Amino acid sequence: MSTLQRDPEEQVQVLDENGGVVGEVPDLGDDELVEMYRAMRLARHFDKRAVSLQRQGRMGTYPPLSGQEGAQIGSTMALDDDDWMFPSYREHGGAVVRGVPLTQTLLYWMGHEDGNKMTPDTNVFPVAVPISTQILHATGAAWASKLKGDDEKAFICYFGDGGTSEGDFHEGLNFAGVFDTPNVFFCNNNQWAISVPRERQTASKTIAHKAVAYGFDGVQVDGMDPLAVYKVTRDAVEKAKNPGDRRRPTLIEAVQYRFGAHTTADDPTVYRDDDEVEKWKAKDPIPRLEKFLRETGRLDDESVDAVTQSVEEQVADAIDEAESVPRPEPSEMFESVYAEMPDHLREQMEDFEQLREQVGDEAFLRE
Amino acid sequence: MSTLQRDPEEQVQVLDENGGVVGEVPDLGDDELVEMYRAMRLARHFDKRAVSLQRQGRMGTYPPLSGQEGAQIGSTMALDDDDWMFPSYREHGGAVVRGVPLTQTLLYWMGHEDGNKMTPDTNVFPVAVPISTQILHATGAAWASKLKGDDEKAFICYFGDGGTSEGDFHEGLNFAGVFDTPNVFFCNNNQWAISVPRERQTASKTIAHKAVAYGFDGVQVDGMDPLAVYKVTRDAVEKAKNPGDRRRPTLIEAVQYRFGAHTTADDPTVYRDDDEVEKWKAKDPIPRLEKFLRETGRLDDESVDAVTQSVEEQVADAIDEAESVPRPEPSEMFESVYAEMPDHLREQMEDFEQLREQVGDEAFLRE
Amino acid sequence: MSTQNLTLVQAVRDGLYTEMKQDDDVLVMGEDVGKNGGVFRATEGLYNEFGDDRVIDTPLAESGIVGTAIGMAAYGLKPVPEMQFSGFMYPAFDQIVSHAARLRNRSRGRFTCPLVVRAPYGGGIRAPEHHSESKEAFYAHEAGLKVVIPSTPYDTKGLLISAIRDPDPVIFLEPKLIYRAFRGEVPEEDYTVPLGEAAVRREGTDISVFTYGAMSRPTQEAAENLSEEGIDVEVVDLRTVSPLDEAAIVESFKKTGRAAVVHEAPRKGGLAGEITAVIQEEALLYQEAPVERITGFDVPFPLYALEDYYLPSVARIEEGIRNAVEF
Amino acid sequence: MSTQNLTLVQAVRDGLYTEMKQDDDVLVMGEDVGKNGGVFRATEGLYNEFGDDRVIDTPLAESGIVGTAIGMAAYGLKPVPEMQFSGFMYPAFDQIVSHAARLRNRSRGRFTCPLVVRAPYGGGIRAPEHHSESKEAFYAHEAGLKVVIPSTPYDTKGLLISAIRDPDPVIFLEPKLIYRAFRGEVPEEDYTVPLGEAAVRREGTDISVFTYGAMSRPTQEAAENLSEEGIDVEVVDLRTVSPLDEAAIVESFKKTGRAAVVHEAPRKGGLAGEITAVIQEEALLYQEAPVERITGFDVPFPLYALEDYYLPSVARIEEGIRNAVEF
Ligand SMILES: Cc1ncc(C[n+]2csc(CCOP(=O)(O)OP(=O)(O)O)c2C)c(N)n1
Ligand SMILES: Cc1ncc(C[n+]2csc(CCOP(=O)(O)OP(=O)(O)O)c2C)c(N)n1
Ligand SMILES: [Mg+2]
Ligand SMILES: [Mg+2]
Repeated sequence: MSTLQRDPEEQVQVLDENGGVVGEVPDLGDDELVEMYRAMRLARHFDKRAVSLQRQGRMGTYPPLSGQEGAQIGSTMALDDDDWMFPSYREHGGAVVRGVPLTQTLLYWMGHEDGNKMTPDTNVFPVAVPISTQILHATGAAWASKLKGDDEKAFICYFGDGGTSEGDFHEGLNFAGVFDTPNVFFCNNNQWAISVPRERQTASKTIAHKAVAYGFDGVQVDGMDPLAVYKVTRDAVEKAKNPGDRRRPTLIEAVQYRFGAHTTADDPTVYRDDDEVEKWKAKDPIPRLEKFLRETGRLDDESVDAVTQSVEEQVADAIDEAESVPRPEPSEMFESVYAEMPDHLREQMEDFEQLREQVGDEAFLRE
Repeated sequence: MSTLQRDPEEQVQVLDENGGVVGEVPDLGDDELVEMYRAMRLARHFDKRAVSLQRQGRMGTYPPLSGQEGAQIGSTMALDDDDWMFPSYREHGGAVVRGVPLTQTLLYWMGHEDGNKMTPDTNVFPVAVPISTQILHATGAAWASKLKGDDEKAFICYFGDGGTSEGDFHEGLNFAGVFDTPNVFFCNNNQWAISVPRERQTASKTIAHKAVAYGFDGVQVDGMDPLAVYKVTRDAVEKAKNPGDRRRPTLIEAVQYRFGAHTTADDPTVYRDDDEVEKWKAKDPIPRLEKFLRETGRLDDESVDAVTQSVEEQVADAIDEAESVPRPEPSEMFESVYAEMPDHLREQMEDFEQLREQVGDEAFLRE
Repeated sequence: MSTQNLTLVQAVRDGLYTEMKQDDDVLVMGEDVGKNGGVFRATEGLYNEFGDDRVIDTPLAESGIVGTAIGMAAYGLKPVPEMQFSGFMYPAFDQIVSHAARLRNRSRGRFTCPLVVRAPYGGGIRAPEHHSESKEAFYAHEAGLKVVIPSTPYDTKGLLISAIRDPDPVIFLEPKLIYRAFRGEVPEEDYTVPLGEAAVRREGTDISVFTYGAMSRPTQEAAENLSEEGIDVEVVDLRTVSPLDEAAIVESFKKTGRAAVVHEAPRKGGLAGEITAVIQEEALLYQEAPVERITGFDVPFPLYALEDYYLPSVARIEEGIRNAVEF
Repeated sequence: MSTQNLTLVQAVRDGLYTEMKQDDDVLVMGEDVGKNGGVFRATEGLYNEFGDDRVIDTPLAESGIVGTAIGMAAYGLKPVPEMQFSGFMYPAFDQIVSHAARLRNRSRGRFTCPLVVRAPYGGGIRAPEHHSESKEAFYAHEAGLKVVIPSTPYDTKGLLISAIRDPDPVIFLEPKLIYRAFRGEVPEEDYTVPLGEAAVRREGTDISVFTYGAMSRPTQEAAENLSEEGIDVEVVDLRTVSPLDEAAIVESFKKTGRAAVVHEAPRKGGLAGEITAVIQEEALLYQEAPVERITGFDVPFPLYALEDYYLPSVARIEEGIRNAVEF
């Protein structure tokens, strides 16, 4: 039976909090399972380093993801190569799996537009800052693929629990239901929208229930159980591509927790208790998968150390690379606004460049 | 048992298509039942005359309501005096019940802002043209009454099946669910949003189901059965005021049909079959209630004739009155924009009045 | 080239038809655009011709329409969403300004957004509230968008085809007052009128009047009337209000030294101010009188009993031009 | 009167506190305004002081926030909704322009809409995309709204109290670059600064420079620098950008005959154009040079690596003023 047809109040789980198997382990090879582990470790380590870069003034505001690796990695690993991903602003862990280099993520949060310039074969949409607006883009792209007869693609879109309150969430899922678009709507319910708790977002019993309003399946999954997330996402992806039957969208609610601050500009101690954080830390997806992998002989001390070392190196290299990229040329501001620069913009650019030459960069840069 | 706790797929009904009793008749006096009948007849007759005024060029675009009298009158009669009503643009039948004179409705569709200037004790909001935007106003006003401790008011808001697709529908109902506002959300599902059929609006099984997403009751009612509508609305109004328990909102889906065009600018034969129209005409709320009232001895030929005559007179008088109202003074354009007219606006008004004096009104008016 | 004698709204339809015929990626979507052919019949017959996959009736949700169209455009289609009236575009405002306008820039060209948002626009047809808006200034203030407002059937088809072929998002506002007010010769074949180029509708030496959309004709009428008083008016129809054809504006102004701008949009923050600023930046030394702003008033567009007083009439246009000439 | 030495954001908080203390109908609502005290701490402590019924954390939905606030205002409350950043106001755009701005006019005064939509506004704090918008021109183009942008702590509190007491909707944009950049004396008591009145920050005779918000200080700095070159600059801080204090603009301009406008918003369709138009309508004969528009560029606000180049810097302001003076 598919994991998708069930009461939206139930939660799909494969691993319990101690890594014990309580559900059907998805059909993944040993390499893939270890890769899943490594990707989560990489995300966690990247996150730690990014927060510290921000503290040191080497990066701007940054939204940490720790705690959410299970949902990010579990779901992105369930995608096929040609599938598309529509991230929010916190999806850098999943983005790596989809082929976005860490350097690019760093550049983005260092304030370079180039951070959003994915390679043409990376079907990852730019970071979406305005909440839930990306849902419509995901629906539209999925719909376009269907109209074009590209049967082999699914379109996953990420957003938060807070994001379900926006009108665009409603419109995006409603269009998807009406037009049977091959979407997987993936809600990272991390219990908080900055300081606003889940109960203040909606009186809906669960977020998964909201799918009822759009006529397709809604399913809750333990978002800190990467294997459960993988399974549910994989089922949803397959349903989206189902060539025999109607291709249908799915809403997945991945129940999880953000361990850290909303962004580096946020202080969560103002609005939530340490107790709560501790309770959720017991569900940490990384030790959970690690225990399972150790117990099933897929990991040992040595291989774990190797992973540790390799993710540290990878992140360090990415930071070096990102920091060696020069500040973008100011003229870049003007260059991609339109395919062809209109006269008034060219004039503005020329006046600006002339003044810059005259007075030097220092006259512009504030401390 | 309340009518509200039930499977949203069931439909509450009191009268069958022939006026036979199939449910519990609500507790209404004979006068009230006859008044309900008269109000529907008035709405129907007004509608016919309004369409013809438009055809004769005596009125602008007008949205007919025929077929929807059961929902309009059944629901507004279920309100208490102090309750508030937030109409869409098609609620003139219900508006009369709430104390809005027909003349005012006529003036509105004749292009006079005064048509929206309700008397201070008429708690009817202005006509809302942008679809579903009024839902948020209804939620906000209901919420305000709760915050102010005005326990004895319910706030009913009308919108269409098409209206459920807008983001504002979602946000309005979601806020209502979170803050337990005393709202009755009344969806006139008349099967069509102009030319777009209900199935193209949403894949949701019913519109009533959508309440699941907001954590409160959703109920379907036969919208062409005024007694069933009365009953369901009354229950929802009482729940909204429930002083003992939590005051909670309700979503009512009143299943019905618009017999005529969307507006006088619309030609429904382009998009729907006569068969379908005929099928729904068999459910006409007026003969249905009339049969019931005749069979229960509350109406006879004589009293029906009296009703006919009195509604004809009332509408004719209202038209006379509306047509005798002079065209508004052009300066009115400027006068209510702000509480106090800012300088630039006063200047614009003065320049305009000066020119008008100079060249005369004819220089402005197009044929 | 064979031509047809079309109204402006027929030219819209013809533009859509022509481009859909030759480019399978073009599709039309919106409320009532399908079987119903649009509430103004701008998409009439397209549903039968191209089917439900290319002429798509959507749920009633403007953000949904534009937002999904952005996703489609990024994926490689060329959607032409219709907003039923420009007064109902605001629910889509966020998607237009935060996304359509910025997708190219945000991704440094990796994703682009070749879509055309069409909307019937402006006052004068005795319509209900919100049906008579003219808020082109909102869109002209957002970098990354182009804003087109045609005034003749010929231009309409040619500009619409240009807009659809343009690699960037275009807001295409159709003055519904003149949807059927007159006919004009329109080639049956496909042709383009370039975006960003104004057209001189009438040459003159005393004053340059800049206008667009439904105001173009009363402005030309005023110009004719004034010529009898010996005032020789040049009428420049801007056609595209963003980017403005500043070269044409300045060139005309340098010739006449006086100017007026006619638009039905409200005055404060309207494009007349922008055009005035351009003129005095580029040609102050030629300026002999203040630029007259002959515009809608700074009030909500009134219900129809007063709409004729709101809209710039021929009398108001003449008066404004006289003021500038007699200054 | 006793005073406190407050930052601008503290003055916001103080204004809210003061008015909430004396008027039970005033309430604050929005995302994270409650326990968290707002992401900039503009509502800090108010939740503890006034409780959950008057300092309300809402679901994450801007149209919902403003739309319900409109209903509240019509019912008799005086809501002060916060938009977390002005770049996230667009989902509420429809409710603002189609309803808040028009409710009084639509109902000929039967219903009114006394609400204040507050939003942190403008660039310069190294924030992510969409967090640095300055699109006051959108709101200034809509009749029925007032638009306020303070630049000092004193004005902030006084203008905010005026805005809350105003019987019509006010868009209150708070330049977050200077939320904490400096402190100023602010009376503890309640007082008002009237809406619609500009303030002359520096008198001068050679040129009038009109500005507002975060640009007020670099403009004053530029003025000081230029005085060393012998250019005597008058700096007029508009404070309210709709309605504009046209009398003050014209009066200053008639004295100096030259002008510049400094704002961080993009140029095309920005308020500098409107101000230019007002000047030349009312005082063309005094005009000795084109009005310089020293503004943000017509590009999407860049990510922070380039934001300093986007924002008018003291150097750019000086250059612009020199251009106008040397014309
Ligand atoms: C339209 C919009 N409104 C407000 C914000 C400011 N904001 C950024 S993140 C956030 C909370 C989002 O919560 P949620 O959707 O649960 O996602 P999470 O950050 O928890 O992953 C808010 C209010 C925004 N980015 N966009
Ligand atoms: C925001 C918005 N978009 C589009 C329209 C144009 N319009 C007017 S009525 C209508 C259909 C409404 O259908 P429904 O909600 O089912 O109500 P009904 O008219 O059937 O009662 C449309 C699209 C509008 N008024 N407002
Ligand atoms: Mg969250
Ligand atoms: Mg309907």
